[in-house]
Order: sequence, then structure tokens, then C-alpha cells
Amino acid sequence: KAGNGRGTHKKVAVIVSTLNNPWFVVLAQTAAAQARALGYDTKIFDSQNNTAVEADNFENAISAGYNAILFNPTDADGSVSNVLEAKAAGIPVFCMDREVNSVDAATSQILSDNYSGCVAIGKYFVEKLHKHGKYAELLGLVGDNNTWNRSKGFHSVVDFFPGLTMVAQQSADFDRNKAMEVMESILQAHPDIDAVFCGNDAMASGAYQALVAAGKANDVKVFGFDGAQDVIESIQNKKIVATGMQFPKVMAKTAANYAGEYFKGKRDFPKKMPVAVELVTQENVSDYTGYGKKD
Amino acid sequence: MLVADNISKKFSGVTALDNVCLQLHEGKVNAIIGENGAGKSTLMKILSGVYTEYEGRIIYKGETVRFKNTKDAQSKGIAIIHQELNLVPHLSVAENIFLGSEVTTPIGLLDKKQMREATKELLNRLKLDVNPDTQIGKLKVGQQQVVEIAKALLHNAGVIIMDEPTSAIGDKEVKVLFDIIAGLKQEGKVIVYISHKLDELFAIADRYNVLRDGRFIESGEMKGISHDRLIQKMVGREIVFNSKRNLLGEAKVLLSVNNVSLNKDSERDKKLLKGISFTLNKGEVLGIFGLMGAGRTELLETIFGLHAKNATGSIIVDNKEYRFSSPSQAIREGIALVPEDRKKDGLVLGLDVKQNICITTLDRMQRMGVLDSGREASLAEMYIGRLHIKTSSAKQLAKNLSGGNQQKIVLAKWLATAPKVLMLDEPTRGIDIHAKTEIYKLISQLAGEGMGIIVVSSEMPEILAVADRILVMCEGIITAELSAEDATEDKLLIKAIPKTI
Amino acid sequence: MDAAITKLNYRQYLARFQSLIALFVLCVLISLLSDKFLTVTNAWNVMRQISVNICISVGMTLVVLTAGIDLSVGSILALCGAITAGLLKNGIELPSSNLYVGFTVLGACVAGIIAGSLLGMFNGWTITRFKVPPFVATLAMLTIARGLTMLWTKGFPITGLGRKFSFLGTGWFLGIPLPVWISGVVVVAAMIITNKTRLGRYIYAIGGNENAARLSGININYIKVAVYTIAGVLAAVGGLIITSRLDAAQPNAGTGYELDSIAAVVIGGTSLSGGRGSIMGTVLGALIIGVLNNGLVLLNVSPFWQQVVKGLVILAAVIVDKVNSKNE
Amino acid sequence: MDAAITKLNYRQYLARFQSLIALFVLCVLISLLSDKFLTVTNAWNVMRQISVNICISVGMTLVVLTAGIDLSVGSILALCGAITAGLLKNGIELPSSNLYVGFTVLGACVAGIIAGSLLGMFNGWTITRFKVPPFVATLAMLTIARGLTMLWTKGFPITGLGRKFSFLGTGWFLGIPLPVWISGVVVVAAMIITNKTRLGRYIYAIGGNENAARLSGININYIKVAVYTIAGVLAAVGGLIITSRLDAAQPNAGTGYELDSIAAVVIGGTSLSGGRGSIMGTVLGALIIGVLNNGLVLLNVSPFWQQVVKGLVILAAVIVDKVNSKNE
Ligand SMILES: Nc1ncnc2c1ncn2[C@@H]1O[C@H](COP(=O)(O)OP(=O)(O)OP(=O)(O)O)[C@@H](O)[C@H]1O
Ligand SMILES: Nc1ncnc2c1ncn2[C@@H]1O[C@H](COP(=O)(O)OP(=O)(O)OP(=O)(O)O)[C@@H](O)[C@H]1O
Ligand SMILES: [Mg+2]
Ligand SMILES: [Mg+2]
Repeated sequence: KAGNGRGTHKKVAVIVSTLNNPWFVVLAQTAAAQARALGYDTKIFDSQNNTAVEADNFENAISAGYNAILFNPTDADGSVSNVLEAKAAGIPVFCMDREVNSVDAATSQILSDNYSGCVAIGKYFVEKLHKHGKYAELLGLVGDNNTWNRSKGFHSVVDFFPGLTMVAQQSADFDRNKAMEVMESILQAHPDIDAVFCGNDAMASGAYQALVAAGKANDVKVFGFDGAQDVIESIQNKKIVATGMQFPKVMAKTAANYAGEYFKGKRDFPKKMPVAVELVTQENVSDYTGYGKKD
Repeated sequence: MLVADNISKKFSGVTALDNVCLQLHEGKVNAIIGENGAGKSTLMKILSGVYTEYEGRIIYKGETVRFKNTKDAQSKGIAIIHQELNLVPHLSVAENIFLGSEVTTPIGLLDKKQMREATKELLNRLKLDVNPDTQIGKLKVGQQQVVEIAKALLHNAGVIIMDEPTSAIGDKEVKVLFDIIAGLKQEGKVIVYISHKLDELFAIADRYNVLRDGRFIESGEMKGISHDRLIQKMVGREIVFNSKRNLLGEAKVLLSVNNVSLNKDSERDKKLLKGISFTLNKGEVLGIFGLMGAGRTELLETIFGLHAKNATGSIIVDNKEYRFSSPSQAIREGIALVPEDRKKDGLVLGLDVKQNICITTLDRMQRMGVLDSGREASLAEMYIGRLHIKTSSAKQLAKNLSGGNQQKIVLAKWLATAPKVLMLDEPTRGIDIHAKTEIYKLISQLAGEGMGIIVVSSEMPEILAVADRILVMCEGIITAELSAEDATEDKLLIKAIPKTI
Repeated sequence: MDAAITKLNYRQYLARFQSLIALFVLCVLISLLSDKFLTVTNAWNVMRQISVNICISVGMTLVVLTAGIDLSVGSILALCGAITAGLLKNGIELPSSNLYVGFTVLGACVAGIIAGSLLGMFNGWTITRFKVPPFVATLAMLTIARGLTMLWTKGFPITGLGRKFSFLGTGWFLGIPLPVWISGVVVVAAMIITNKTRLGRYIYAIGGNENAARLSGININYIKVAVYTIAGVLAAVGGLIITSRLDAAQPNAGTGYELDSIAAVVIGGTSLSGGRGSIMGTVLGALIIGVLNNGLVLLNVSPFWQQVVKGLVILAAVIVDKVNSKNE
Repeated sequence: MDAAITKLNYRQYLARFQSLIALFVLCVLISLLSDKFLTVTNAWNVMRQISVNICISVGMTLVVLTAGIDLSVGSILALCGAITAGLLKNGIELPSSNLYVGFTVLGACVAGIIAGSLLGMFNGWTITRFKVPPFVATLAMLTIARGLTMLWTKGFPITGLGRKFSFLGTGWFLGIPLPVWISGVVVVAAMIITNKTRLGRYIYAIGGNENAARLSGININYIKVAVYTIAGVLAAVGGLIITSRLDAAQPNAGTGYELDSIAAVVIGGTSLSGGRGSIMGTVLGALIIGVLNNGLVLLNVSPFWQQVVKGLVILAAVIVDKVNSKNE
């Protein structure tokens, strides 16, 4: 039975959508570290971006007698049933970064708002391009709803400016190499673009490599999203223009702490606790490091 | 009665059949003879619905028929035993025999029991003592061929075509088959019989039909025609059967095999070879006779280093003992093996003639670490000429050559290694009389040049013709050693037949 | 199952037995390391988790027995799941004549399965009609079906499919999870087909020696099309199970499943060159993989090490087979 | 190349010719739709982009010619790239004796390639020594190498490898991009091996008839190990190119490359059952895939439609081959 072991014997499961992407590695490892620091046994489960694997992870975690789950869903809708399963087993679930579309399934959701984050980037994008020019967009995995949250957020701003025309919208699967190759081809079709918006930082780095190879690094402005270590450095070096900093470490720590409080009996958690995405630009980059603020 | 009327068939380029007309009579054994590549199998494949594109007509029971496929021909009562074994290795004997015509229970499930029973009967009729559930792959070539025969006898067809049914089986099985053929004759069926073993034809055939280079030459009653006339019709010229050459003066021991034993790796206790010892002299042709399954192939394979794990005993080549560890070592010691089944073990059918011939001696074909196609070509041409290999060019794919010529390629690739000891396992299986005599000539010529040659054969005339000395094997032991002079067919047979029956 | 144990059955029996040993050793090891492993609930978990892979792998086994291969199962699974979910949720609207067709759970499922059969049939058709190597034909289908899934779902999961439908994947019947029932039925049916019907016999024959099969009057193309169609249907069934279990059809569901299922087939002792193998072996193969995944999670193996261990265990499992059973 | 065109060469020649037609048609179509396609720079782009796939596919071709398969190339690529990057960036520190070993660019590259050869050799070893089916052996290696990559990189990309190293992937020499040079050299070397050396001849022989090859005194195991080792080395080379082009070693680099390269091999007309095929064909196969990817982006085909189109084109390409060249 969950909830009635003694503090030291509490077990906390960290179920993360994927470990194929450093951002999620940070999220998972920070959560695990914090939980361990609070004196709980922890284990990281990798859902390999596959909701079915995630379901297996939940089942296994439940039957392995974990008392709480720090959860990074692979999909807002697809993961609901898994969370409900845990809830039914009396195990609290704390969502990190991505939400699940259900009001009361999770005990609490600490969320990074991709949409509004990209709205902010969109605004800065418009400003930097002085309201007109040609740009390309690199989407993430077509089948991933974060891809679309980010794209929609971005376009919710940018599309209001007729001077800004999107000449190419291609998917690069959140992958650095694919982004580079797609960008190379885009540059062939549209040598005259002024900017490229990338759905994550890996793709931003890839796109930048392509620009360097084409000798256009200074003509084309690159925008990313995530706040990955190497992109923060690139921004410092004036290579990449801006990215949206999410705070995986903050979210992970908060989730772990909530779990701790839950064990101590606290129950009234905020259903949703948004963690704002901050715009990192060449002006303010000095305040940031990879995946977080300098402290 | 079945009539082929002006049938022609072309393969990309090659004309296999050219306006062939022939009549196949009921209640008679109609022999079809001709050299390798004469078109016998092609014609039979047309008559049995394998090839559906051809010119001309097939007239069966008075009406013109055109088979849509093999099943169609089968249902019209034409069964065929194909020259190449067409069995599924991983299926059992029963499953193979009933393949395509399974018996099913009322609810549409396979009736295994009944099929197994029917198979048992068939096998008894053919005196083949194997469990119907044995995997085909586990059987020896000979046993597999008997299964092919059984498959053809399953549906009691009106026409039964046998394309070299005895190419792989021993005399015992041949006898059984001939009894069955006699039976079928009584039932007034049309029997078509293709074989390169002429004495068989004289034993059972009623009529002969000669094909040469895809053309029909003539037909007639076997009665009264002589062996040599038949050969002449086939080949189109006289064949002088070479007389024995006289042996070299002093006999120098080249290879001596001492107390070689081999146990089956599945069952350690069962021995395939038991304490085999013999010697082979320089320039000598040693024949090894035995019935199917006597262990001859295993013996040669063991000497060639293929059964390193399970073999015991010692082998001495040129006074130098060596462990039979691997073929490459055997080759280094100057031993060569022309295997029993050329398609399975002898050739890479997908490579061309040149590449097959050179494969054993590539180390000599390279210049600065790179293969020299010039040298390869010259070597290939040399053997194509020397062995009269019939091929459009050295770059012809091995799979497109007829049996005899394929066998010559295998010979060539081993002669290229200039071996001291040449081991031939059933060297003339499925090969026409002309090619056969050429190979016999070659054997004695090579022996004359001082090579030691071991010939394994199930054909007594062959053994008697080529061997200077004959060993008889039975169930893994040597039961007799005779010199060519005082060897006779019945002496050999007595020693070859197992005592235990 | 009947008569004296013949060489053939004996060999199969032995091979099977071998995988069994590997599986057994694996289970013993895990249960020694974790007391959570040998529990009823966990057993059902494993069974439920492999049920999808089993459905797919059974179809894959038939394909591989004919010396073919089917890389498209994962995408077909996704597409059919999405189709069923879409029809269930939105039905069909014809904007022209503003006609709306709703679907019952059964109707939607049938539609999904029909879709699967058509996709499989298309595979079989290209392979037999145009002699396209199965690898290429199904690889193309892998991309095509995935693309169609994206188009159909517009990249978003289709969720909220209702209690009735999710019963299929989450419900229990006679104390056994429904997905396990389904996969069980599939396995039994497939065993009957392979061992007791002409179709099965011909599948083995074609894989063993296509030429001999043709000369025996077997209609090769017909059998092959049938086999790929079955594979498509079973992939669709897998799609239904997953979709209903998650109450959501994911656009990228089933990615990489082709390798998992081929692995199950090969670990189960079926030869990729066709003609040799058994459904039972495949089931054991799937079990080994499933138990392994489950065990690695139960024992606190770090995700990164998991992959290494998994690879080594699979290798070990197969080597154990090969070494013990001397059938070469 | 010499003497009368015989069936074999003629067939090969024709098959090659066929893929050429498919490629040609493809190029014409794209250039009709986009004037940006037929430009020198774009040509170099495509060449540069396929250079990695070509390296891998050449190795894959050799493996497939022996009737084997290698699923581990993608992971080996990632691991070797990561090893090189890691050594270049951090060298080796031995905490015990606080010793630090730095690496030159050359040293790091060599280390990566050696790693590749060892991994490939391991594949060959398990396959020959324990008779593990290549599919399973290399599938296991796929997971193992991926896991090791994750462990070595701790899941983070290794970036900032310096000008000198990135020259390898981004530099030009005599007006041709370096990666193209590398893949070119690989292709030429492989063509010499397959057409002009014993190794090559033995590879075809083993694939064509392993029995006959053994009886001809060829050391099967030796050749097979060699072939898998070469495949490993070429995967490592691919890893170096990618890493240097991106100036970063990604832990998940090369995922799914095995399918791409097998596709190139099979589209190029090499038979998965071994013994038949050519390096040239594989190069054409890789070109078709590369041109296709490039074209779809140039024409800005919606990501949703891209996969569908890609699948259909590949299918079409192969069917064109089969239909025109009646070699069965
Ligand atoms: N599938 C094929 N493709 C091309 N040529 C063929 C094919 N089958 C047979 N041939 C050619 O047709 C001719 C007749 O072949 P066939 O097999 O009928 O001869 P055969 O009389 O049966 O010879 P054998 O006595 O060796 O069996 C030969 O020249 C052979 O090379
Ligand atoms: N792979 C095998 N599996 C089972 N039994 C075998 C195998 N190989 C040979 N045998 C058995 O070993 C004995 C000797 O076989 P072998 O082929 O040497 O006989 P043979 O005299 O060469 O017959 P043939 O004239 O058909 O070649 C036979 O009883 C055969 O059934
Ligand atoms: Mg013939
Ligand atoms: Mg023999």
C-alpha cells in the first residue's frame, strides 16, 4: 500500500518522456537528485517518447511499490490514463514541464508554458526583424504536441505582421543533424532568408552549423527554444540571437519537494503551478547558464 | 497416348527445343536419350506444365491440351519426377510427398494420420525404410530421390515422366524401381524414362527416342538395336571407349589412411566410419564401391578435413603425417575433393565459369595484391579447352550450364590446384555418355601423370572401367580389396550388401 | 503433439525447450534480485505489456516463414489505431452533402482492422506483382503509413474515446486482462494455421524451397498476399489494443516496433531465410524480451545501463540456445 | 568492364542502368519543379549530406553480400563519434595517479576508428563463433553501443571540438567538400575490393554458396569477421564526419540509420540473400534517397505529405527497375 511506509523507506519514481535529449536528462537527474537529497529511494524511468512504454513504466512503478511519481508526460492527452491509473492506486503524481489534460488526475502540475514562451520569442523575433523579412521555421517531431504548442505560440504573434513571410516550414525531428541538412536545403531554395525559428535548441545549433557552412552566419538570425548549455554559450558569443529559457531544474526541484511535503501529510497543492519561460537574448544572457539562472 | 507436335522452346538466346515431334505410347516404357543439353528435361517440363510458353501443340488422349500450370497437368493425369530434386528440406517425408495435394478432414484441417499411413505404404512399396516424419534434409541424396519417385506415384497418373530417376540411387533401389515400372506397364500407363545409364535402358525400355541439340533425331524399338548404335545416334559419331593404360613401374605410396573412424556428432555412439585403413599409390586409380549409405562420402569428407571434430586416426601424405583439420589445410597438403552434389557443394551457381574455376587458386591470380583478370581468363580458357567445357564464354553463369559441363568446372577448379591426390565422389552422376568417357579419359591421363586418384561410385561398370584397385565399403568398414583383374560384378556386390539382412 | 517424437518435432521441441531454459534462468535471476517480480499483478503486467508485441510478432512469424519480412507493422499499427479512434470520436462528415456518419465501437474497430488488411494486402501485392523485395516494399509502406497517420491526426493524438472502447485494453474477463485474451486467441489461431492447415503447410513450403512449392502446384503469390494481409490485420489488432489501453491514438505510436517483433521472432528460433520456425518459439521470444524489460525496471538498473544489459542478455539467451542445441 | 558483355555483367549493368534511369527521372522531375535544384552548390549539398550514408552503406553492402546484415551501424556511428569527441575535448584522466592524457585531432580520430573496428569485430565474433544469426547479434550490438554512448556522454552532447577537427566535415579540398572526398575514397576502395581482390571474390562466393566456398578451402569465419569489422570501421568514419560537421557528438546520433543504409543497398539492387549486388548500385541507391530528401525540402512539401511521397517514390523507383529489367 502506498503512503504508509516510513520516511526513509519512501520510494520516488521519476518517469521522464525521453532521455534522448539533454534537456530531459537534466530534468530527470535533478528531480532524482533532489528526491534522494530528501532521503528517498529514487529511480528514473525512460518512456522513450512512447506513451505505451510510459504505460508500462507506470504499471511497473506501481507494482514495484513506489510511493510517489515525479512525472514528465510524453503527451498531454495520451498520458492521462496513466496518471489516472496511479491515482487509482493511491499514488500521488507530480507533473513536470508538460501538463496532462485532466483537471484532477495529477496531484499537482509544475508546468513550463511553451505556448506563452514562444509568444515572447515571437515578439522579440518581430522586433529583431523590424517587422519584415523572409524566415523559415524548423518544426520538431510532427507527432509531438509540444512541436505545435511552440509553433502556434510563435505564429500567434508573428502572423499579425504581413511584412514577415514564412518561405519554408519543415520538420527536423528536434534533431541537430537533421536540422543542419534541412537548413542546407532550405538555404538553396531561399538564399535570402533573414531568420530561422527552431522548435528547440538542438535544431537551432544544427541550423547555425548549416549557416556557418554556407557563410551566412551573420546574415541569418537564429532563434531557438529550451535554454540548452551550448546555445546559451552561442548567445554569449553572439552566434544565436535568442532562446526561450525553461527552468527544468526549478521544476524538478519543486516537484521533488512537493512529493516530500505530500509524505509529511500536506494535501492542498496548487493544481497548476506555471513556471514562466524567460526570453534569453544577447543583452540579458549574462544572467543565465545552461538550463537555468545564474545564482 | 501423348504426342508432342512441333514443339519449340527458346530461352533468352538459347534454342532448347527446335520443332520436336515425338509419340509416347501406352503400356510401354518410352526412353528419351540424348547428351547433356539435348533438351530432354525442357521437353518434359513442357509436357508437365512447368513451362507454359512454347510453340507447337501437345496432344493427349486425342485432344490438344495446353496446361495452365503443373497442377493442371497433374489433374489431367501427368506426373513427373524432376531431374533436380524438388523437395522442401525442412518438411518431413510425408509432408513433401503430399505437398500441393494434402488430405484434409471434413472441417478442412490436415489429416496427418492418413497422410502418414499412405506415405508408409508408398515407402514400403519402394522399400525405403525411413520414418515418414523424418526431415527431408536429413536424408541422403539417394533416399531423397526415392522420395521424389514416391511423390510421383502418389496420384496414380496416366503418364509418368521420370527424368533421370536413378542418377543418385544404388542398384538395390534401381531394382525396386524397375519392378514398379513393370507393374505400371501392366496397368497400361505411359512411362517416359530419361537416363544416361544405357544398360538401364536395355533392361526396361521398349522404345527409344533420340534428341540431339534440341532436335528430334529418330525413334524406334529397343529390341534389336545395339549399345554402340544407340550411342552413335545420340552423339552423332562413334565413341572409342578407351582401353586401360598400363601402370607406372614402381608403386610409390602417396597417401596412407590409418585406422580412421568417425562418429556422428548427434549420436556419439553411432560410428559412420570404423577403423578404415588403406593406401593409395602414385599414379594409381583406387575405386571405392559400396551401396548408398555405405559411408564413402563421409570417408572422403573426413580425409578432406571436413569432420575434424568427430574424426580419429591418422593420414600420411608423401610420408608427412597431417591432422585433417580443415579443407584449406588438406588443399595445402595437395588433396582435392570433387563432391557428390555439385550444385550444393561444388559450385557457386551465381558466379561465372571463370570465377568458379579460379576460386581455389586466387592466391596465384593476383599481381600486387590485386586480382589479375588476365591470368584468371587464361587459366579458365586453358581448362575450358582442355576439358572441352561447353559454354558460350568464360563469363557464362555456372547455373546456365548443363550438368556435365558443370561437373567439368568443378574438376577444373581442383585440377588448377595441381593436387597430389584427387578424390572424386560420384564423378559422373547425371552426366551423358560422351562427357562420361571424356572424364574417364581424363582420369587415366591424370593418373598417367602420376596423380593418385580415388573414385567413389555406385555404378559397378564405372568402377570396373576406371579403377586399378577396388575397395568395397559396407556400413562404414572396408569389406574387401580386389585388383581390377579379379574383380567381377557379383564379387563386389556380395561384399557390398550388409550381412544384417 | 501426436505419435512418436520424430527428428523434426524433436528438434523443434528441443529448440523450444532451449528458449524455455533461457526464459527460466532469466526469471529465476530477476526474482532472486527483486521480490516484486514473482507477483500475480506483475505477471499480468508483463503479459499485458507483451500482448501487442505478440500480436504483431505472430504475423511477423508467418511473413518470415515465407522468407519475407515486414517493416511496416509499426506504422500500420499507428494508422489503424488512429483510424479507429478518429471514426469513433468524429465519425465521417461529408461537407458536400452535410451528411454525418457515426460509428459504434464495433464499427470503428472493424474499420480499423479492414484498413490493416488493405495495407497488408498492398504490401503483398507490390511484392508479388512487381517482385519488389519485401524489405523495400514494406520499408516504403513504413514511411507511407506513418505519413498517412500524420495526415489523419494532423499530428495530434486523438483522445477521449470513452469507457466502452477502453474496456478492450484495460478490462478483465474471467480474471484475465482482455489484451491477454486477445493475444492468446491470436496465438492459438496461428498455431492451428501453421500446424494444421494447408495455408500453414504452404507457408513453410514456400519458405523452405519456393521452386519446389511452385512445381507442386502451389499458388505462391496467393499465399504470400494472404500472409502479408494477415500481418496487416494483426498489426491493426495491436493498434486497437494500444489505442484503447491509452484511451488515445498517438501519431507516433509503434515507432520501432518492427525491430522488437523481428527480434522476438528470431530469438524464438525462426530463421530469417524462411521455412523453419514456430509460433510457440516467437511467443517465448516475446516473453523473454518482455520479462527483460520488466525486470530491468524492477531492479534499479539505470536507464543507460539498461540498454547495455538488455543487449547482452539477448545475446546470451541466443548463445545459450545455439551452444546447447547442436542442430546445425 | 572488359570482353563480351556476358549474362552476369549484362544483368548487373542493366540493373545499374535501371537505378540510373530512376535517379535521372527523379532529378528531371525535381528540376522541373524547382530551379534551385540543378545548381552546383546544391549538388555539393546533396553529396555532402549523403556522404555519411554512403560510408555506412558501403560497409553494409559487403555484409549483405555475405548474406548477413548489420543493424548496429547507427549506434556504432554514435559511439565512435562520441569517443573521438570526448577524447578530443577531455582527454583521459586517471583519478588514481592524477595522470592526464591529451589527444591530438588525429589521435582522437584514430581512437574512434579503432573503437569502430573492435565493435564490428565483436559482431563478427559472436556471429561466427557462436553461430548467432547476424540479425540478432547486431541488434544486440545496436542496443549495447547506444547504451555505451549514453554512458560515455552522460546523455549530453559533446560540443566545441575546435576548428581543426571541424575542418574534416566542413572543409573543402580542390573545390570538393572533404566529406565527399572521404566517401569517394571509401567507394573506390570498396569497388577495388569487391572486383579486384580475393577478399571480394570470397565475399561473393560465401554469399552465393557457403558450402561450396568452405569446400574450396575458404576460411568462412575469417572473411565474415573481416567484413563486419570493415562495416564497423566505416560506421566510425561516418561518425567522425557527422560529429565534425555538427561540431558536436550527439548521444542519439545515427538513430535509424541502419534502415536508411539497408534501403540504399537494396534499392541499389543488392540481394539480401547474398551473393548478388554491387557497390555502384548502392551508391546510386544512396543518391536516390539523398536527392529525394533534398528535393522534398526544396519544394517545401508539407512535412505531413513528405513521408507519403518519399515512400511512394522509393516504391516507384524499385518497380521501374523490376519492370524494365526482366531479370528474375
Ligand atoms: N532456365 C534456362 N535458362 C536458359 N537456358 C536453359 C534453361 N534451362 C535449360 N537451358 C538450356 O536448354 C538446353 C536444354 O537443357 P535441358 O536441361 O533440357 O538438357 P537435358 O537434355 O535435360 O540435359 P541433361 O541430360 O544434362 O539433363 C541446354 O542448352 C540448357 O543450357
Ligand atoms: N548429415 C547426415 N545426417 C544423418 N545421417 C547422415 C548424414 N550424413 C551421412 N549420414 C549417414 O551416414 C552414412 C554414410 O553416408 P554417405 O553419404 O557417406 O554414404 P555413401 O556411401 O556416400 O552414400 P552415397 O552413395 O549416397 O553418397 C549413411 O547411413 C547416411 O545415412
Ligand atoms: Mg535434364
Ligand atoms: Mg556419397
